[in-house]
Amino acid sequence: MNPPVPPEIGSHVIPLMAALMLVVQMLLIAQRMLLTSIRLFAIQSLLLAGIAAVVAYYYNASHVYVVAVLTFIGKVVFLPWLLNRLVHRIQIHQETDPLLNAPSSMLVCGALTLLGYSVTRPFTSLEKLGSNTLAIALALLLTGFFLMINRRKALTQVLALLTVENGVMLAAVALTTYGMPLVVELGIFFDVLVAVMVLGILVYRIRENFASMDTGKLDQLKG
Amino acid sequence: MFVQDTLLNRLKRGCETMAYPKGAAPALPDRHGGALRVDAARCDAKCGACVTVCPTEAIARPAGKPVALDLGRCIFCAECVTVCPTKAITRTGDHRMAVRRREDLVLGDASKEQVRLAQALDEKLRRLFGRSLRLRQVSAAGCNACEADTNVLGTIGWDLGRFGIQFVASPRHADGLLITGPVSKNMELALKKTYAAVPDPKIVIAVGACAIAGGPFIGHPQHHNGTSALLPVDLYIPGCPPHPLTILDGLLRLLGRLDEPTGIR
Amino acid sequence: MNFDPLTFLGQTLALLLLAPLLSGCIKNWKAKLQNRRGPRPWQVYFDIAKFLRKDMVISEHASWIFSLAPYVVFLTALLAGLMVPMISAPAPLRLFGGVLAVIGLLALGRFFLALSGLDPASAFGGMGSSREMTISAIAEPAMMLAIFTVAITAGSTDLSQIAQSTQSATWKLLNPAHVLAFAAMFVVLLAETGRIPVDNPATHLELTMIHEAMLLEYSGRYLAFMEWGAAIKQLVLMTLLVNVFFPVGLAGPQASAAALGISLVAYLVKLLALSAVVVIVETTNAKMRLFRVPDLLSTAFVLAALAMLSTFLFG
Amino acid sequence: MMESSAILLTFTLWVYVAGMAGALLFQRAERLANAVGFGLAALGGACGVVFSVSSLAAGQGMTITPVTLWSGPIPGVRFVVEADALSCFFVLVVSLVGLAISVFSLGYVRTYYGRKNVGVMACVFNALLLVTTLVFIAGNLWMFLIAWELMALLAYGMVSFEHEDRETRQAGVLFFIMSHLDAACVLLGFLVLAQAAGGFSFASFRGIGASLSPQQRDVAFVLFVFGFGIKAGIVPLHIWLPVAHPVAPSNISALMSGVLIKTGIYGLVRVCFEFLGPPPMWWGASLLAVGTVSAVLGVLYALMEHDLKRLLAYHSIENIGIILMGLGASLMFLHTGHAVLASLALIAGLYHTINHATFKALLFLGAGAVLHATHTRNMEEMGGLAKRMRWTALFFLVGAVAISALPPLNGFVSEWLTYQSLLHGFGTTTSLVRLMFPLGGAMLALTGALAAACFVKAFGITFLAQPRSDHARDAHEASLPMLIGQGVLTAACVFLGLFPTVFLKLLDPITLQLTGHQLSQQLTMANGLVLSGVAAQGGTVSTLGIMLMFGCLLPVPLALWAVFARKARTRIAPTWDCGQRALTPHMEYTATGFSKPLRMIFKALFRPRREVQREYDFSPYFATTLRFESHMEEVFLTRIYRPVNYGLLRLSRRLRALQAGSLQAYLIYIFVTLVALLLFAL
Repeated sequence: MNPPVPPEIGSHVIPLMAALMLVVQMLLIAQRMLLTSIRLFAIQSLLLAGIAAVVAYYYNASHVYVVAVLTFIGKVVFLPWLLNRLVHRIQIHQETDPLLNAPSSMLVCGALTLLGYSVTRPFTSLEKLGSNTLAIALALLLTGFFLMINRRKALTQVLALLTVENGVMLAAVALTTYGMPLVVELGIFFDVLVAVMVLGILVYRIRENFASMDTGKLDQLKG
Repeated sequence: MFVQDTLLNRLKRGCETMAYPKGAAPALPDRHGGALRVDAARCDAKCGACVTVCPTEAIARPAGKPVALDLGRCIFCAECVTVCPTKAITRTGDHRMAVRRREDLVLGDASKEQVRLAQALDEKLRRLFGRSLRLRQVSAAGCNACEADTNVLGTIGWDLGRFGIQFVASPRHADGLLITGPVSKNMELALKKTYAAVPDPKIVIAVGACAIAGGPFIGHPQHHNGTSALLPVDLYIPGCPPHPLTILDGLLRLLGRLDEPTGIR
Repeated sequence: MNFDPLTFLGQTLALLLLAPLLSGCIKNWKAKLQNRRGPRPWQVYFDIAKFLRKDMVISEHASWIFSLAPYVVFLTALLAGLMVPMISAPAPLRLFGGVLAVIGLLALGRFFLALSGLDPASAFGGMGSSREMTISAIAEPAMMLAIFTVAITAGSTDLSQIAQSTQSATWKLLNPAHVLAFAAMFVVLLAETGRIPVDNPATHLELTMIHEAMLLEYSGRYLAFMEWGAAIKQLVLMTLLVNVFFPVGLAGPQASAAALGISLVAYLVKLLALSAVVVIVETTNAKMRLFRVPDLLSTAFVLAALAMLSTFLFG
Repeated sequence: MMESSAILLTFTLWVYVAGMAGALLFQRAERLANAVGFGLAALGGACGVVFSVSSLAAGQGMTITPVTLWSGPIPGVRFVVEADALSCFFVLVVSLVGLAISVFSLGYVRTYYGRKNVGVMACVFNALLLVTTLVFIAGNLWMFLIAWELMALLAYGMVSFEHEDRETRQAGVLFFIMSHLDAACVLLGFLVLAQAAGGFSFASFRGIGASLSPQQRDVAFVLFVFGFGIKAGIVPLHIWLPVAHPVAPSNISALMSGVLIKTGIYGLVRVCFEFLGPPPMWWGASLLAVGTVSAVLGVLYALMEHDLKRLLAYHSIENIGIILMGLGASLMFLHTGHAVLASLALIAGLYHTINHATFKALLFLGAGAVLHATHTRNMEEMGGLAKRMRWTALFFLVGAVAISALPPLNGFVSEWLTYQSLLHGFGTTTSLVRLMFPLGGAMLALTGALAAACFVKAFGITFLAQPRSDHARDAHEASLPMLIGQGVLTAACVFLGLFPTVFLKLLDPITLQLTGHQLSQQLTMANGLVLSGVAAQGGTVSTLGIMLMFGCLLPVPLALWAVFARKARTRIAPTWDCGQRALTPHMEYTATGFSKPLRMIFKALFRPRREVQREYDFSPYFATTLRFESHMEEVFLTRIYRPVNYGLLRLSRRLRALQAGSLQAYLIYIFVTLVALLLFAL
């Protein structure tokens, strides 16, 4: 299935949405309130679904539609709902002080984005859609990772993991015009789904035992 | 060095085994005096000096006979010979004393001045043991005098091995028992088990006064007064202890290896 | 299959009759060297004849192994004897086994002898078996290495072949490898037949016995077969030593009657010479403590190893 | 594969599968599960024997075409089966021993009724036979490795079948670890070959050694020796064998000792003779040296055991050593170009393989029957079983005579062949290494004599004299299937012992394939009666002749009996006890006592230690209680494995510091490595 001639709009919209995803990521890093973090994650997933839909439409790759729909249902609707319910049950709304305060973490994320760009420079030619969606995807991945390290609360670490996964999905969608084979997509998707559910239970357990979501307490389990 | 010296010495000495029984028997020591001889005729019925002086009451005066000397109980101290006024009991200086039957040891009757020497085994046993006899020595509470004299037979002078007679460790290999000592109660079980362990046909040889009739310990509650109480004895060799020559003579006589005629002299 | 019954029967009879005579001679010479007249050389015949006629007493704990062992000991010794060249180079059962089969058969006999020692549940028998197996285990490598030396020079494990190959080159008898191998084999002979330095055949002390301790429970004809088997084994080992290491005068295959005669005389002379050496060793030595015997046997092993090395050095 | 034999082989495999299914299906009805499971295993064994004998007898006529059993979902991974001559020989080994053990198990597993799940045991037993057969006939690397791993897994399952006591569990774990070690080494070795060969099928591996560089070939050889050595149990790597085999149920330890360690030998032969091409001298010399050391140490340790099954396990090490001596000598002859001698040594090694399989399995089944009757493995509590278990005693005796390499049984024949090859080996080279042959021969003789001493002890203490415990006093004879199982193996031992020339014909195709020579004509003389060496006058032996001569000479003692002792009577009496009251079982010789002289002589190796605690009231001369304890140092365990073990533990303790316990720390590690890699990628 070779792609029809990419209309101008398609090639412009996707990099824009990707950049927006990166911006949402930066907001997420600076965010302290849990509920707003979840909402930001939902927006980021929405953007990802949008990109997938655009790719599907312009490249009439039918199976990418399935990906878009699934991303939408899973990450925009179901997961935020699940995490919200969790937050309400745990009754903790505030993130205590993270490892690095906001400005320095922003600086680190900037450096990571730079790293992402420099690493992906040699093979920008591969990209079919937009100039540097791959770089953004990598940046998303790295910053998500840094977010996971930076925050103490289990919930935000879950969110960080989800943003990393978004980064991967973005790379998949952006890199190949046909999108990854459906089976791989589904695989990743369901992985994430299960991971989140487990983490949800884990967060609940931590909350029950240590009266706080701070994963730092876990080191008491050390042998 | 060591090996040559031993060999040369041994070769120089040559064979030191006595010529007996081919040649003459070695002389008995003067203290020994050999077998006793009882002349009932010369015995004075009233005297009885010998009866009292005998330490193991070997001499008795049964009714109807002037005197009866039981060599089986005699320990050859020769007190009776010195004290007897009429010299009825005399020493013969003869080493041959082994007998087959217990009653042959009792002297004093008219025809039995001296011991009736042992007959050889019957034809079947002689053919079996004639050339090869293995004995298991059992010391049933002996004082080691008879054992020592039996042991002397194994030395190079007497060399019992040349007749095919050998002492063995296990009763299974043995053809007979050579018993010394008055068979105490403690040794009764051991003696019986040893006898049972010897395969048939087997013979029993009682050596020394103790083995024949309990010797100095006769009548002691802890003893069985010799082997005849427990086992059938084929050869009695009196003496306390019997001279090795007497034992050897008894053994050879039993196996019929002596060519001189036996029987009463 | 050159298997003629004449030499087969002849050698069987020779084995049966010569063995007791040889051990009788050794006993007699030992006595002579101890300055006593000692039993006649044919005394062993009388002993065996008497044992054959006597009744038997068998232990109640003994199993069927106890009754089987005498026959195995007797027959394995006889069979091993038939594989060793006595008068004419090709032994009667040459095809059925070479030197490895001889060692195997003697080992089979020892196996059942040791089992029969353990069977009647007496401590002496167990001790005898344990010591017998230990000493033979230590002696085995020395014997095998010595035989390997000779077999390698002859290129075969067939005794007749070995004898003929050493016979052909007479200077071979003085070859150091040959002499060393013979010395090692002589020590092994003393160990295997239970002679003085290793074990005292004429002892009465059960605790010091090795070979005799296993026979303590035997009586009657079983004891006769055991004694006879032991005598035959001694004759076989001596014949092996004599005819393989000094095959002087050994008649070749299809030899004439005269050659056979000479071979018989040579064989008897060599046999008696070896017995004389054994007697001298026995009279001038005392029995070794049990745990000194492995040192003796390891010297035998070293001798055999030197023999092997010298074949390598002198080609 | 020829048409008919291909069907027979697949039928055998399907019978095993049916056995597995049947055993599982009827788990509830134990009696039925036992009958179906082991019955089908026996049928499978029988078919296996028929298949291998027919294909080996076919000789050159056997065409070797690989058959794809199953091509799995993953592309490029196909399970190929290819039964050439060597495979058929080892299939014969596994089937013959499997047949006998299955029949034995029909009676043996009755002890487990109500206690353990017999259905599972039968199923795993069938699976073990199936997987071992697959290992032997594996055509490509996938089939071989998967079957190899399954075999280790199933064997682990069976070793810890009686997992109630801690000792069994520990043995199982040790067995599992060592199995994985050897699987790892074997895998690495094959990868070295596969990398050169491109594909994974054994056909492409044949002779690949030529295209490998010498260093690669040596690395592959060392890896294979380690891998197959652990499975075979050669000395430095043997520590799992005497621990794992005794704790397994007896029929399984018979299968393990008889067959499973032979997979190591199969691997070594397949790799050294077929894949790695012409061997350098040091390969053969090292195998010969390791074999000699294994043989001597194996039997020395066996002598010190008074646990019957541990004793037999150590003997497996000894016999594997003897097999390795044959193989090592054969490799050395291949190097020096003496192909005929190489095939003689190979035949000696292979012949001893099947001999060991038969008599070791027979001895383990005997030990199983004894264990079944007396509920103990400790020889010090047995005794007097010959009168209570007549047939088991007879079969055990045949096994003991066979393993001690005494004529006329099969142990003697294979050792005779080994001696012949060692003897002729001396002349093949002029370098100093030729001294290894006679020294090897001397050590083989030492091993044989020590084995005889060990089995006099094993048989004597277990079966003869008075029973030492009431277990042994009221022991009862094994059930009929158990006796038939042992009987089959006894018959095999006697046949392999008396008719070697008939069996050598079956080995022809193997030597033709591996060393290019057929020796059965050359080794047979006098139309099959006599077995001869390769040299012209090289010396011959005929076990059948020896038996015939026993028959001929028997009349001599019988005649003496008739002439002299016709009237002699036999009397049964108590044993001569120097006139004491009575001989009690405590006065008998014990297993420890029997091996005491050898322990004193080889004390440098065993380092025995004994403690005597004496408690007394008033005078030291009148002890109230006396406690005697004697230990021997497990030299390999304390000198090699324990230091390595402690070193690893110390290292890992230092690494534990990394385990900070906080989630962030771990994420940082990952993140740092990710960034480092990206930077590195710039």
